[in-house]
Amino acid sequence: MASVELLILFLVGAGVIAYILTRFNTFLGSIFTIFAVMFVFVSLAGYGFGMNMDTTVNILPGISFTETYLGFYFAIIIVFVYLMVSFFHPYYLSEYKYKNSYNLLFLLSLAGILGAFYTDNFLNLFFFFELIIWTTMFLIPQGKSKEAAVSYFGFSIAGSVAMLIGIFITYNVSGTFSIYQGLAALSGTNAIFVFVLFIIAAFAKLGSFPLHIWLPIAHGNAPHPFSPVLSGALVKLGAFIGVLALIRIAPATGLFTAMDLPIGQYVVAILGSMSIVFGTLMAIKEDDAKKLLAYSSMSHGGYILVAFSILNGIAFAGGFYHILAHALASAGAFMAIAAVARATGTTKMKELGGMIHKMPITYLAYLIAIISMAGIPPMGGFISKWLIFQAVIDKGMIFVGIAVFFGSVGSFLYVFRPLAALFLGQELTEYKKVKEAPLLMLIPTFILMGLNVYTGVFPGGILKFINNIIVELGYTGIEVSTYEINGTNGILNPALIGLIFAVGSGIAFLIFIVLKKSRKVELMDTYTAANFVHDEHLLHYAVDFYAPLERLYEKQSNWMTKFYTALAEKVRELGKLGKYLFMSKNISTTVFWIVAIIIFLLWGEVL
Amino acid sequence: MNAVLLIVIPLLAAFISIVSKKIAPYLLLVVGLFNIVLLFFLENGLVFIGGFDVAMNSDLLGISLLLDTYARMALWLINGLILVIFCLNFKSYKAFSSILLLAMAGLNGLLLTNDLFNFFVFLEISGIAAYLITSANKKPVSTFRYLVIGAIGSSLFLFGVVVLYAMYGTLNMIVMIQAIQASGNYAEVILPFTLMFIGLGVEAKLLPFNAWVKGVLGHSNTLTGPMIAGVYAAAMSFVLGRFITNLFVFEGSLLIVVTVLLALGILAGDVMAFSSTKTREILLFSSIAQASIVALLFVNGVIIWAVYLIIANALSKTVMFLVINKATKDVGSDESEALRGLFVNNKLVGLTFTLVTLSVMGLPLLAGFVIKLNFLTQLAGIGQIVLIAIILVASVIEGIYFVRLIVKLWYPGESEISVKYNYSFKAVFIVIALALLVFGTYSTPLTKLDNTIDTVMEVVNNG
Amino acid sequence: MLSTKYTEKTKLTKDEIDRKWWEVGDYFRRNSLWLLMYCTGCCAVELPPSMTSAYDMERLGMGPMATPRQADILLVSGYLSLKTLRRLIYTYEQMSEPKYVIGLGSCPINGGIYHDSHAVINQLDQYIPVDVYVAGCMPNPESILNGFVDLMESIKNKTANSWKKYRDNNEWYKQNQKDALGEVIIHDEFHE
Amino acid sequence: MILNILIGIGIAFFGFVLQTSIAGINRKIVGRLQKRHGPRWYQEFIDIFKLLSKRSITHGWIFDFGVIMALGGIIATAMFMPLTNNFLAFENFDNFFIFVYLIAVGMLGMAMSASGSGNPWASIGVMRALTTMLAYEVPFLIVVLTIINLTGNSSLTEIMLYQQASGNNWFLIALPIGGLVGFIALMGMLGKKPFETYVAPAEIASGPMVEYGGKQLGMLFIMNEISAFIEVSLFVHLFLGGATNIFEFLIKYFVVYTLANLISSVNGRFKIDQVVKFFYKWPLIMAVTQAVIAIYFGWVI
Repeated sequence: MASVELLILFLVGAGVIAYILTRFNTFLGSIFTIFAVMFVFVSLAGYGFGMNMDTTVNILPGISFTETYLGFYFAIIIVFVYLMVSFFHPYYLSEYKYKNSYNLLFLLSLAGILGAFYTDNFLNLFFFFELIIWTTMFLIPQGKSKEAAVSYFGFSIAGSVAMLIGIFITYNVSGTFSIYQGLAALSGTNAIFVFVLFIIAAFAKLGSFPLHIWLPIAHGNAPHPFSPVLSGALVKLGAFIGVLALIRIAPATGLFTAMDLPIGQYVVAILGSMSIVFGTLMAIKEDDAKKLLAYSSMSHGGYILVAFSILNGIAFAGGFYHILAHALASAGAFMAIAAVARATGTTKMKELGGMIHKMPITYLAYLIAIISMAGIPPMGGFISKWLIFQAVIDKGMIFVGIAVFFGSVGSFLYVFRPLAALFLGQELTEYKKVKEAPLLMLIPTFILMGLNVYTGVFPGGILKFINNIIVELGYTGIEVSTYEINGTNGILNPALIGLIFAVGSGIAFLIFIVLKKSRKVELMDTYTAANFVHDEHLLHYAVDFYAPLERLYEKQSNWMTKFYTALAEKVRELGKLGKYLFMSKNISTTVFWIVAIIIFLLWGEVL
Repeated sequence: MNAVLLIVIPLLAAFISIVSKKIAPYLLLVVGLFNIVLLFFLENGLVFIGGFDVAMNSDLLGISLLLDTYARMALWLINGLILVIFCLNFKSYKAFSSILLLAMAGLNGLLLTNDLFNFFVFLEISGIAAYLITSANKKPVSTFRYLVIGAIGSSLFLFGVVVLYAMYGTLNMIVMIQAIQASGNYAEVILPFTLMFIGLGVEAKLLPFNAWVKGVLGHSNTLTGPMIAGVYAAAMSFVLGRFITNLFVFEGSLLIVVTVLLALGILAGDVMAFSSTKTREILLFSSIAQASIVALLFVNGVIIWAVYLIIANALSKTVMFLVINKATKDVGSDESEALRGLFVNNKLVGLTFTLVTLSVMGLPLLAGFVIKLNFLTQLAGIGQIVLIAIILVASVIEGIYFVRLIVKLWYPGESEISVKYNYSFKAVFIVIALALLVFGTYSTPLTKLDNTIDTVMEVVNNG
Repeated sequence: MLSTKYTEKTKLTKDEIDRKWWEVGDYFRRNSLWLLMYCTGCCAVELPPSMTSAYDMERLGMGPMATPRQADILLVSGYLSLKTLRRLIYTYEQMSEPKYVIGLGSCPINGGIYHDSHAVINQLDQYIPVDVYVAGCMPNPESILNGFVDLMESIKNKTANSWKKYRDNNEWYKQNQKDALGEVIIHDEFHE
Repeated sequence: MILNILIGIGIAFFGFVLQTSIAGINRKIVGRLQKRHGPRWYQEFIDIFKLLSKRSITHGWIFDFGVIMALGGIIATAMFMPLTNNFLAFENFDNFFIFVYLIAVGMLGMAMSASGSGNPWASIGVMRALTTMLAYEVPFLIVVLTIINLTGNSSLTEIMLYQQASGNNWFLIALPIGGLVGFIALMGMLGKKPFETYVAPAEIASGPMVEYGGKQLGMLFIMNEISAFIEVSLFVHLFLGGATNIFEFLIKYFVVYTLANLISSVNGRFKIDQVVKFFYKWPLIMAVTQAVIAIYFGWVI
């Protein structure tokens, strides 16, 4: 099926069917959901790459679609993440309080995603965004914390509202709600206003500093199969708005001649950098594996913003590639954590250990995902980081450089934390009976592993597609052949790196295998300075992993949380003040206001 | 058939019902149905009962009614809602049927009248009915406060009317509009308009004249909550809309003051709701904000979407107050903490409540979204970006507290609570939620009407 | 003149190959002996001079190591109380093979001045096998280094086979250990 | 292609031999510095082969897998390293970032394997190693940012040629502050005192290495030597103008490594948070100063 409209209607219908099926049998309903999403993915992949989707609208009133490379790129990534995650549903849903509605809302939000990326109308865009927000908002409280939904919704809605104000300014200026005509008509002060508003929206959705507070709360507390969607897919909506603002609007502000970059873009890049640094520092400190990954999403959001604020093809290529790479990596990592959480019932790293011995495949999935996340070859994350570094260095952005390098090295630290504390280390007694995730859950795991490697070894095809987007946005694409990527200051051959890595590992393996076989000993049989330690927990180093480093900034680490708590408290106090001023039990207060207003008016006009 | 029947028959029924208490409830049902049916047969136009003649130029005192699409929509809503609310409370609040008849007469009069003095009379009639209705709260002090503030408001209104009469020598609204247009002196009408605006503002829950609301709605039950927050609020908004669009001339500092007051009302209402933990307070403060938005829309000439907003709000608030007040009655507390897990065993009610709330918040697939988007578009069309920003910022706060409330109600706390809703409640909830859902996804019928549903200016221009 | 007579090519058996490799390994092993110093006794004070500038153990390729996994030599300096013996055995068993044991001073030989204490063992080789003893109370650095050279010699001569002995006579050693220490039920790391 | 790979393997092997010998010589030098005789210059080789000949223990598959990944990653990295202007395995692909990030695979493998041993000391050592990495990488990369921005190319060969073309105006001289930062960072990379925090034998029982003996430890030694080769070569190429022939390379290499080792042998050890604080204070400030001076003002000597 190649019609966007029909796909959306199909998803709505499928949602209803899934609701009914889930009501009778959770497993059945979830399987149906998998097939529904798969159908959408296949249709999208089958027709979308060639821009062959049918965008005519016959049934839905007031909605119009158009096909762009940009929209399709986002849509296919997000639908893919949805598809991967849906494989997890059969095993998780039965625990949830309102499991019937889970699949319904899941599919509805996917319908929203399709609409949002295919529409060419601002009001439709807003409509679909809001749809996504509220459908997903109801999924979150099915997890651990009920308050998480509020925080997620609050920030998302704030972002949407900022965007909507921007949309209306655009409408006021241009008289049209068409995205492309509208943005093209902006100029001068209006453009700056809309730019700022859209950037706020992008930051809120992307969970970037300073609008990031919701990210760990929502990701950390969402249902386990939903966290990958949040991190891998939904925050990318922010990137989409970011692209609209940074590239499509790109207001004519002053220029930093040193970097040949508009001030607006530079400010965004700096904020993105702060996002990287804060995300990294907070992730290093975090104990909950899911929250840790959430902070890492924040930091990666920063990379995306930095990439899109450097106005040239190579940076855009990096940004777009990073969106893909991070979606795959974070989905993989979150899903691995989800599998562990299903088996053990916790995501706190200090309570876990040695999961590798029972869940080796999950471990591998996590390993590959984090290698990509840390930007290490031969995984996808390296390609995008390499491209972004090229652009940053080429522009000579020192302070942004500090942030991107810090984030990149810092990511080694935080991604290693779950690896060491959760998967490796001593095998804790309470998890000795844990089993590997069931086969259905391993399918997406394997697919994601494969794709993480594929994106890191053969990025040529994808980058060629990204070039289409860049050209569509009005910039020149990057030079890329099947195996080589040509950056501004260097050539990269990811396939060669992959090959050489294989050769190196082969040599190492040979050395290993010809030498004498090792004697297998128990994990507890370790060097303890000849002390007898008989409790795994005592030999497991998981609490406050980076304690010496954390100590350096522990005082500063909750500033933003404090700020937002204080903000909420201030609003509440304002409300109390309002009640005191206007809602008094004393009638004379009302009379006072009436008299005051009349006097004010008469004083100004008549007297 | 004459529009005056809409007023006279309820009034007559009210008198009869005092004589025979037993038939009163059935009388109300019959009269309500009669009114709704009658509305189908009535034709648009002016009705003169005495005093004024058709040309409206000789006698300056009299009674005149105006029925147009605007009034017709309002009347349907009001009569229908009263009927529904009464049906739902048929058992528990039978004794209030004559009062409701009185309220019906008064509100119908308010919406139909074309005469300022009669308007005052109906204001008083409906006001008295409202005070009596709120006595069902069993909070006499709050009711008394409502009464006093209401009296202040209506006397201010009357004072404004007196001044206008003194200036233009007429009480017929249409004639007066013509006269004001002819004189074109805005400065001299500023005093009466201010007074009238304040007088209406008291009833329409506009900040800062609405101190009574907290006492009245904060202790409301299944009758008073929907009646005051749904029916009365809608009726007063309609009336206010008519006055603002046609009679009042807001210019200069008056416009600024009014706009600031309304904007403040939106923000303050939502902020106050944000700081509340009691469910009923949340609802009532949110309706303050909504009332301010409606008034703001009328000030900016966005009539049709304001009308839809009034209707949607009246329906939504009816559902919300019914759900919450019933639960409060059964649980014995309206703290949102105490109501945790209300919907665990009432999934259907929960679903409808959620849909209705989403509509109030203006989220897609529901009527509230269509309405919000359309009125914002019209505001943007006239360049009111600041107002849009204010409305939207307030909607963020609104979203947060509503989501907080919904999540609380869906997920249980330590103790389970059991609240039973009977089928008539559920039926009403479903119908309203479905209506919001249908108009939210299929909005074509809504766009058929435009701002010309209010025909007063037409009448004025055509003489 | 070379014989033209056909001689059967001598094919080395697997054991012989292993032996040859072992000899090669022995060269490396004896030239790179890493120590794990079990320094609970007074003889430990003689080790710093033998390590530092004066006698410079490193020129023999020797050096201290941090953990038993990395070390080749377990250097037992002086007396061993029963409590430390348990640790010593634990440590010894953690070392990778081939591993050697050097007993320093007279205490590991016969108990030395503590021979009549109830808390001290007298003969170390009852519990773990010892390759080289360095006698003296305390042995001076020269004799310690001499002991090391002796060990190297015996590795070269394939006589440093204590680790094999421990493997082969494991039951005997275990019995002795048990007799000395008794069965121990361990509750946590502080109470045995 | 196969020839190139063979050359690459040759380079990696050469790097191993070179660094192991120089490390042995340096042991001798340090011995002399301490008024000792010092070991034989080939002692390092003996140590490594001895370790390979021993029978080790293993703590499970990840323990071995990590070691293989570590050595494999490092060998792969070394295969990209140019020795001189024109002696390298894969022309044009000696991108600076490959070294920084591919070397991380090796580090990750080792960290993984160490943590997989189940020994808390190992995890603490890894934690310290990663923290140290976080400390020294950022100032170093800022200096490299300056260099790449100036040369417009991130290929090591091109950077070498750039320096040689401008009359052997080495970046150590052209960017003196940056050069100093680079050297301090190199000390951190090599794990020389005072940044030796993550090994700290007396404190955390040699950190990540605590559970290794036998062949695994031997392989990690090889890995360590090759990674030292990569790090020192990076410094030579980036700051000392690379080398036109192999002898020049050897000399520069020897001088740099020996200097680092000499400084190391007269220093104590920082605590881990001191390392972080140190690097984020002076080296970072210096690196940024250098970058601003060089990029925005264009003042390059």
